[in-house]
Amino acid sequence: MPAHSFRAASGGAIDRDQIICFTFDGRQFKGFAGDTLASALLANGVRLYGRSFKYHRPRGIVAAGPEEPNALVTVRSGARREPNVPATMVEIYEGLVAESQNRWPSLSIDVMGINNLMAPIFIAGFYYKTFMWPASFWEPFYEKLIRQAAGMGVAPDQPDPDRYERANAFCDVLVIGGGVAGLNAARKAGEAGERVLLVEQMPWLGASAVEPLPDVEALANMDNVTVMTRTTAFGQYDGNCFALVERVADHLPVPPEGQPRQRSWVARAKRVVFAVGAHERPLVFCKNDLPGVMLASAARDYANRFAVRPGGRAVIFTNNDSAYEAALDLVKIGVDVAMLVDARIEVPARLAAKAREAGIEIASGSVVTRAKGFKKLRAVNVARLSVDAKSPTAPTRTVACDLLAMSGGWSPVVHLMCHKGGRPHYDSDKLAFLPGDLLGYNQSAVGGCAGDWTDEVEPRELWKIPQPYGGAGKAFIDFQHDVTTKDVELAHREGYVSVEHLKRYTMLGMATDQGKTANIVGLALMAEARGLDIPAVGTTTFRPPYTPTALGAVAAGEVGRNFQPERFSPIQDWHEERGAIMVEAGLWMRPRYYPKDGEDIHAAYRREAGVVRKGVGIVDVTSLGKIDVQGPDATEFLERVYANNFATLKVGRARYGVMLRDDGIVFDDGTTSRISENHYFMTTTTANAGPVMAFMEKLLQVEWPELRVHLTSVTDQWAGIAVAGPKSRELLAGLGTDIDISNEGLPFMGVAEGTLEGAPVRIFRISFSGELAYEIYTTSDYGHALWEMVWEAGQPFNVVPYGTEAMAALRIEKGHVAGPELDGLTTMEDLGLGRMASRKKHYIGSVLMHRPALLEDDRVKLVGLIPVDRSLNLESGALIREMPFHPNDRPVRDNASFEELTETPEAAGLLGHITSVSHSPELGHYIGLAMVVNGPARQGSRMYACHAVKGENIEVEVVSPHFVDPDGKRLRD
Amino acid sequence: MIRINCPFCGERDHSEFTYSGDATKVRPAHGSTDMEAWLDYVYLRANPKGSHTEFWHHVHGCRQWLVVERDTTTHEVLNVAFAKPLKSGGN
Amino acid sequence: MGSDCVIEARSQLATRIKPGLYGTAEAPQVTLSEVRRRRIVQAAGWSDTFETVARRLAEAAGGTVPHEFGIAAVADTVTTIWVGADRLWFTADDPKLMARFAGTFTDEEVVFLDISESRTILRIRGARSRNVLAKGFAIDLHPDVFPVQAIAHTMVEHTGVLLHRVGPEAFEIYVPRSYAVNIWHWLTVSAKEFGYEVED
Amino acid sequence: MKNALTGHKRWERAWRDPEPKSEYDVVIVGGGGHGLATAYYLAKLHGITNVAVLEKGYLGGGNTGRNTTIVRSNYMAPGNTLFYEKSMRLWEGLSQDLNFNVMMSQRGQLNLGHSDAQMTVLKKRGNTMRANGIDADILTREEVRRIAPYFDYSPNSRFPIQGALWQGRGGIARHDAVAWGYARGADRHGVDLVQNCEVTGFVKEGERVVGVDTTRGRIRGRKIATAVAGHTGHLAAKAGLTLPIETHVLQAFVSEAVKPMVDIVVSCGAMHFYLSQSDKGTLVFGGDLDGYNTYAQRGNLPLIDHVMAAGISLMPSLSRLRFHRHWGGVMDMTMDGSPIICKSPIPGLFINGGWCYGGFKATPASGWCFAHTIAQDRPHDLNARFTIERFSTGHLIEEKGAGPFPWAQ
Ligand SMILES: Cc1cc2nc3c(=O)[nH]c(=O)nc-3n(C[C@H](O)[C@H](O)[C@H](O)COP(=O)(O)OP(=O)(O)OC[C@H]3O[C@@H](n4cnc5c(N)ncnc54)[C@H](O)[C@@H]3O)c2cc1C
Ligand SMILES: NC(=O)c1ccc[n+]([C@@H]2O[C@H](COP(=O)([O-])OP(=O)(O)OC[C@H]3O[C@@H](n4cnc5c(N)ncnc54)[C@H](O)[C@@H]3O)[C@@H](O)[C@H]2O)c1
Ligand SMILES: Cc1cc2nc3c(=O)[nH]c(=O)nc-3n(C[C@H](O)[C@H](O)[C@H](O)COP(=O)(O)O)c2cc1C
Ligand SMILES: [Zn+2]
Repeated sequence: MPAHSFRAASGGAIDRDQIICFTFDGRQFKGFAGDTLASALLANGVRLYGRSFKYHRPRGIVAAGPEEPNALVTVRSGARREPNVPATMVEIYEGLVAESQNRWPSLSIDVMGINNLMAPIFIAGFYYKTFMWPASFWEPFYEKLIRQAAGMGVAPDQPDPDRYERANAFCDVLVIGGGVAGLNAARKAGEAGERVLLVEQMPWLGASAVEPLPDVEALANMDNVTVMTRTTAFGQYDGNCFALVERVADHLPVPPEGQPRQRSWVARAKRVVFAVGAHERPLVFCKNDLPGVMLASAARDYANRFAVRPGGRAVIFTNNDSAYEAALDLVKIGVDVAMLVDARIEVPARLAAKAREAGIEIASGSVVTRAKGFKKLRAVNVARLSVDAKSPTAPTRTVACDLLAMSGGWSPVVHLMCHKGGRPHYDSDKLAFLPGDLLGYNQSAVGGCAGDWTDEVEPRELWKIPQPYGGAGKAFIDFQHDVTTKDVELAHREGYVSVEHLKRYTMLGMATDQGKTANIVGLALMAEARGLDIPAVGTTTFRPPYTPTALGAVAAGEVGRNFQPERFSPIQDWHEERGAIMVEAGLWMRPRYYPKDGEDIHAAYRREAGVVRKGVGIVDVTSLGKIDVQGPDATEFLERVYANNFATLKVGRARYGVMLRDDGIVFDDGTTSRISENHYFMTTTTANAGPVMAFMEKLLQVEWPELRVHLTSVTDQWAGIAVAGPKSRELLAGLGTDIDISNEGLPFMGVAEGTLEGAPVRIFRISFSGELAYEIYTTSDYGHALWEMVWEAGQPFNVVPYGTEAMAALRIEKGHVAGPELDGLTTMEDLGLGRMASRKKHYIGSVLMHRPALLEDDRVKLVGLIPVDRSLNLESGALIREMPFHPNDRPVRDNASFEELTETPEAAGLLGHITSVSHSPELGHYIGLAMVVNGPARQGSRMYACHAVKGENIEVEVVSPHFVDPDGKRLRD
Repeated sequence: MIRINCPFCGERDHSEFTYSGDATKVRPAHGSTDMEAWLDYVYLRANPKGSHTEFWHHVHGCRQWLVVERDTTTHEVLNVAFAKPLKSGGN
Repeated sequence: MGSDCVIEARSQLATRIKPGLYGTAEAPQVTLSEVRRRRIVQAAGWSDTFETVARRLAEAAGGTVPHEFGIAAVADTVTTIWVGADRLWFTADDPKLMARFAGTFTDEEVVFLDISESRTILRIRGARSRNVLAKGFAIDLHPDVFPVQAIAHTMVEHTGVLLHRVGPEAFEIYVPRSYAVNIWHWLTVSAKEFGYEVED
Repeated sequence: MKNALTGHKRWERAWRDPEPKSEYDVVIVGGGGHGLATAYYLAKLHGITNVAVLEKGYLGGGNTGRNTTIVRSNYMAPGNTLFYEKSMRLWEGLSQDLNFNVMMSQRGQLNLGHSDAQMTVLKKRGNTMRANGIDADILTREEVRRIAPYFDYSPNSRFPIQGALWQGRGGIARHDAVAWGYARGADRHGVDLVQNCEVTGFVKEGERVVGVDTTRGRIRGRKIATAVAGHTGHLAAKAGLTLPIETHVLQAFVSEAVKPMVDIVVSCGAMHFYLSQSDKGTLVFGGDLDGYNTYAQRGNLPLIDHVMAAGISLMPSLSRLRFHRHWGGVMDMTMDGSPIICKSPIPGLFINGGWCYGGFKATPASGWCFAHTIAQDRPHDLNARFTIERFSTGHLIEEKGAGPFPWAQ
């Protein structure tokens, strides 16, 4: 076929000077700038675009916009492959590669087309009623088969090379839709001085308008108006917020440098005008899915905008006025319009006269009963319709044609208006669902989407064309999901009669087009079958997105490393230079270990922790939550939030504190120091810094407003370094602060402020490792320098930097609880901290901690564990039992033993689990912390750590959780 | 996007705030040892369909705790106020 | 604090800010930089007295109390900003800012906190500043709504920040220091399509 | 398949559409999976057939019809472990029991761990399962990679995958078919399924609940049982009960249909994301709660952004794929994340609720236990812990330790 044989010599809004080459199914084609893939292929005479979902029937183009149900193609290749894109929405560019889908080996010979012959079993709901027997066949066999047959295109299998971003818009008026109505509304608002944002999904403004519109230019000259094309409003959310996606670079081979592929906008509008138009509906007759059958408005758009003749010889079929204009425009571009079939007995006089003038024969009171042809349309059968519209009357005429342009009436695009849960209102004159009272006080609808059109002669209600006697064959409602009139009948017969059941049983409207052209027809047919009127049946729910939207666009670049912010300490650069392996802790990136020549994590942390026990190590503790607590009532406040006593804490001293939730469970712990009379410096765990701060703010603002206390997060103000190990004091001595760090000057739990070469420092003599240790803080600007100085001062002592892994090893040896033990389920008593809890005061959680279950003796409690065979590893997450667990004890999937299993789970003998393990640098073997029923009473006994999944049991000895220096001598020396 | 009109900051997306549930629950006085009262405060919720008075914390803004009245069937915000009555601090 | 310091203060972005021209456009349409060494002093009081205390504070600092939460009061050497109920920030490029309040106030009236180093201050200026900021800030930056000296406590990239419009096309963003690398990265990526210059 | 080839004319109506009678032995409020399963087992196992299920909308139109259909039995809190395993075993024979294919697909479920802390919890979970006779495996990163090569294993990943808990018997089932299958089954035993019938209040005689008022008139019942996921709190309030429940929305998403690309079910707690591919080829996925009380079955953008970001961060090739619908369901979120199946303190009233976002998998066992509780007037061992009193006594059933914050469960 000669290229462009279906393109008129002139006309259209295409740029004939710019010829664009692209391929479809491997064949080269040419089009013009301004073409869509659909228009360019139509111009080249291509009629077949894909195979349908269930029956693999050949399919052509139906529409000219996003409502296209049929012509879904895959565009681009490799990492940029995109399946299931309507050809009507693809702008061609040089080198575009497009392919048809759901066919094998090729579009015209498709072996799955056999489904078409097997059609009777693929009818609605067939899965549910078949394949259960024999039971053993379902999964390995039937289900696999079904899954193989599923799906349309092939998804990309590589990371997306393109970028996406987010943007925010604010406006007085958001106008959605750049057709005649939208342009006009925008102009009016613009002239009134309002800030206007107009969005249009297509690349052009004016929608189907044939003549250039003066409003377009007027808008371009207004500073207060922004017009965005290629931008779809895909969802309405609360607060008059609309989600938009701007296709910045989809019409280009690749995005220009610095530009995203798509931009995800949120527009927050004081007022919104919906001007989104209406979708034309197909008519439902036998084989109405043949390539060559399309919507009249689409045929018209191809003719007017693209100067394309969508066929050589056309029949027009309508139940309303609008197709007359299409017929005339088709004639104008050189299509031979053989006949205009109008279902109405009375035809619109003015339009009919014009049509006849153009040489078009009008068959009034008639319908197309069947489309004929194999892979494309060759002819249609036309017959008169009985007055009651129940049957066609003989004789039938066969009219040869390769284009049938149909109009079954119009459906206002109410989708976006309904996203907040409203339902549209049915207008039985217009045969359409209209916005009705859907709209909020700050919303309005204009033009087609408001049902703002008048026909000379009322449309004739015609949801399906009755079949002539003996006629057979499918009449499609939902092209994309292959739903036919028979499916609706079946659903009705089986009792799936609510529209929602109809939808789910037949899959009507559940494809990517969401039934834009189909839903109303389906529910009208159900109404008819039930003998109800359409409003009584109602619509299904309209949900976002209005058109399918790339996940990437909505994620807007917050993927991979950017998924969440990363927080860094001021010392980060040093860690990076030293090759630290980082780990995330509550958004913070912290050094996990600093590998030395090929060390793995185990070797590294054992070495690091070992040095701390014998010499001195330093660790960056900046990420600990730090909260400045100030005010005349600060002491009273701390007394209330901590379970242990704070009233007696002296200035210059620090104390370990435990905080509970209202329900009596441990919330967080940390050290709080008294800087001056009314001034405290609180620390929290890294992970809980935010929640603790928020909770305390709530207490002050909401519950105890009488307390004069201010809280300020100073986590980012201070950089912190823990210096730990027997040589830590010597190291600090070499640092040159003006602080007395002798044991007397700065005893255990002492706090001192001073300076270091002019920089402010605070030194806390506290220890997480169990060794003589200090935490030294300076303001963040000097954090890096302080670290370097500490590092220098530590050189004579062979100081090492250590990471979170060694930190964990040290705290486990010391029996300090942390995240794995503070798991939101444990009480102070469970953690061995019961004696700390004040008995004299009231504090957060002090009432509900006395609920019976929280006081029971057989709760799990903290203990230490060591493997009896010291050479064995322990693993956290292992269960603790008195007996080993053998897989045969509880065979999987043994129905016979199920009744027995319905006893309490304690019957499985589970007495607890290991929370934390480490290789002990001090003891030279594995140790663990565990929560064990009645644990402390079991000290000295032997139990089993069971890795039931692996069938592994390790005999362990229950010991005190304090593996090193239980009396805390090292801390105080 | 629920838009919450913070009395300090103006109208903002709800993602700047954290939600903290029913604001009509009365916390027992500090020092109260009435177990039933605490259980009620911590656990029981009227969970109304319709107007709901609830806490939002403007955690990424001014860090004030707000009491917001919002319809749980439409998400419409009916009223916003500071949780703590203010005497100063801006307008 | 820090005024007589001999150790060098180091920016959180020490290794990230690399002066130069970036992006595609011939002439960069925005300029990015960091504001260094600005001091921030928080003064927080008690609601029954803060109205008068605030006035005295502003006087001591050499500034005025902003009469709106969303507008900074700018005086010669100090900018005053509301940051919460009964809370003000005084900011100045003066290492001795804190000293201006010394001796005059009791804890019964107000408590002070130097939080200068808890924020990294980023500055963006140029014709496309608003377009860049709109890629993260969900507030209306139109000059009628957010004029010069307007401030907003708001969120960008999941991070609570303070945004201050310091000129018709110039903004400062007070970012919690540990997030600065992240926000800087976002700014540079967002500015790329307009071309940008990084100034030291 | 015979019926298929004879034009499907012989499948009789799935269920009748009866007028409600004025009185029943048991009135079940809520025609979701749980209510329908309860009716089915009451009739089938306990011989109680004078039963009505009252549904305010259409059968299965609640969370049963809007959930992401993940079925698994990987719970570790005492009380949950065996209950969910009971459910799994019922699932395994359900299509045959109902003679309706619920398309139970035990393709395996992967629960990813992204940190040591998460791996510890997953191991505890897996070991607890295995010790109770439930299949479980702990996989290393390399093993996960073999099963699911399409996840992000690059250094670009913010939360690198460390390993996973694998339950081979986990999978998905067809949500609608579950509702329809139980409905058909119950109908066959004589249960009246009454749609478009909303319960608006309770009829009390003294302390006792003896009936309900509905939009289709008053219906008396010797026992009234609610299974109204998402509406338990405000419905119970009408009977005078205040519950430890808030109603929250969870959103779900479906992509365009594509050829098979993911043949397992995956959940990722660190990023709040889960995904499976339906037999139709669509990807069905979701994330966390929006986090505020609501009865509107829809959510908002921030959560949507987050779900998409998490999905792509886990599986970078999802970026160019498109979603074509998203929706929400409103659920009872309890203060400990676990359900309630019990005789309520009000005589005559039985409560089944508090399913949070995990009750689809529970459908068979929930119906089975609830039917037992109603018929026998006492709970079965399997649901003995699912009481309301547990909040006062402190015997909470917590998988996570999130505290008394429904939105954090
Ligand atoms: C998005 C989402 C994803 C989920 N994903 C999963 C998952 O992957 N796996 C899983 O196990 N669970 C999941 N769940 C949870 C699961 O869907 C529910 O727990 C489960 O379906 C509850 O079933 P049900 O029968 O109790 O409730 P529903 O199916 O909600 O049934 C309750 C019925 O009661 C009716 N009703 C309410 N009030 C009245 C009244 N006054 N009168 C009459 N009728 C009334 C409702 O209309 C409804 O039909 C998910 C939930 C959601 C929302
Ligand atoms: N029976 C009839 O004769 C009949 C029926 C319908 C419409 N009409 C006439 O056609 C004209 C329609 O004008 P109109 O402006 O109302 O509609 P239109 O169809 O001309 O314009 C609607 C525009 O909105 C855009 N749009 C739709 N949804 C969008 C979204 N979510 N995001 C961004 N853009 C979106 C479309 O691409 C289109 O350009 C009117 O003059 C009307 O009277 C006549
Ligand atoms: C597992 C599952 C798969 C779904 N797949 C689709 C689908 O392929 N297409 C579709 O349009 N909707 C799909 N839905 C969503 C339904 O259309 C609908 O949104 C959901 O049942 C909630 O009902 P509502 O939107 O009417 O409130 C699916 C729902 C579920 C639970
Ligand atoms: Zn605020």
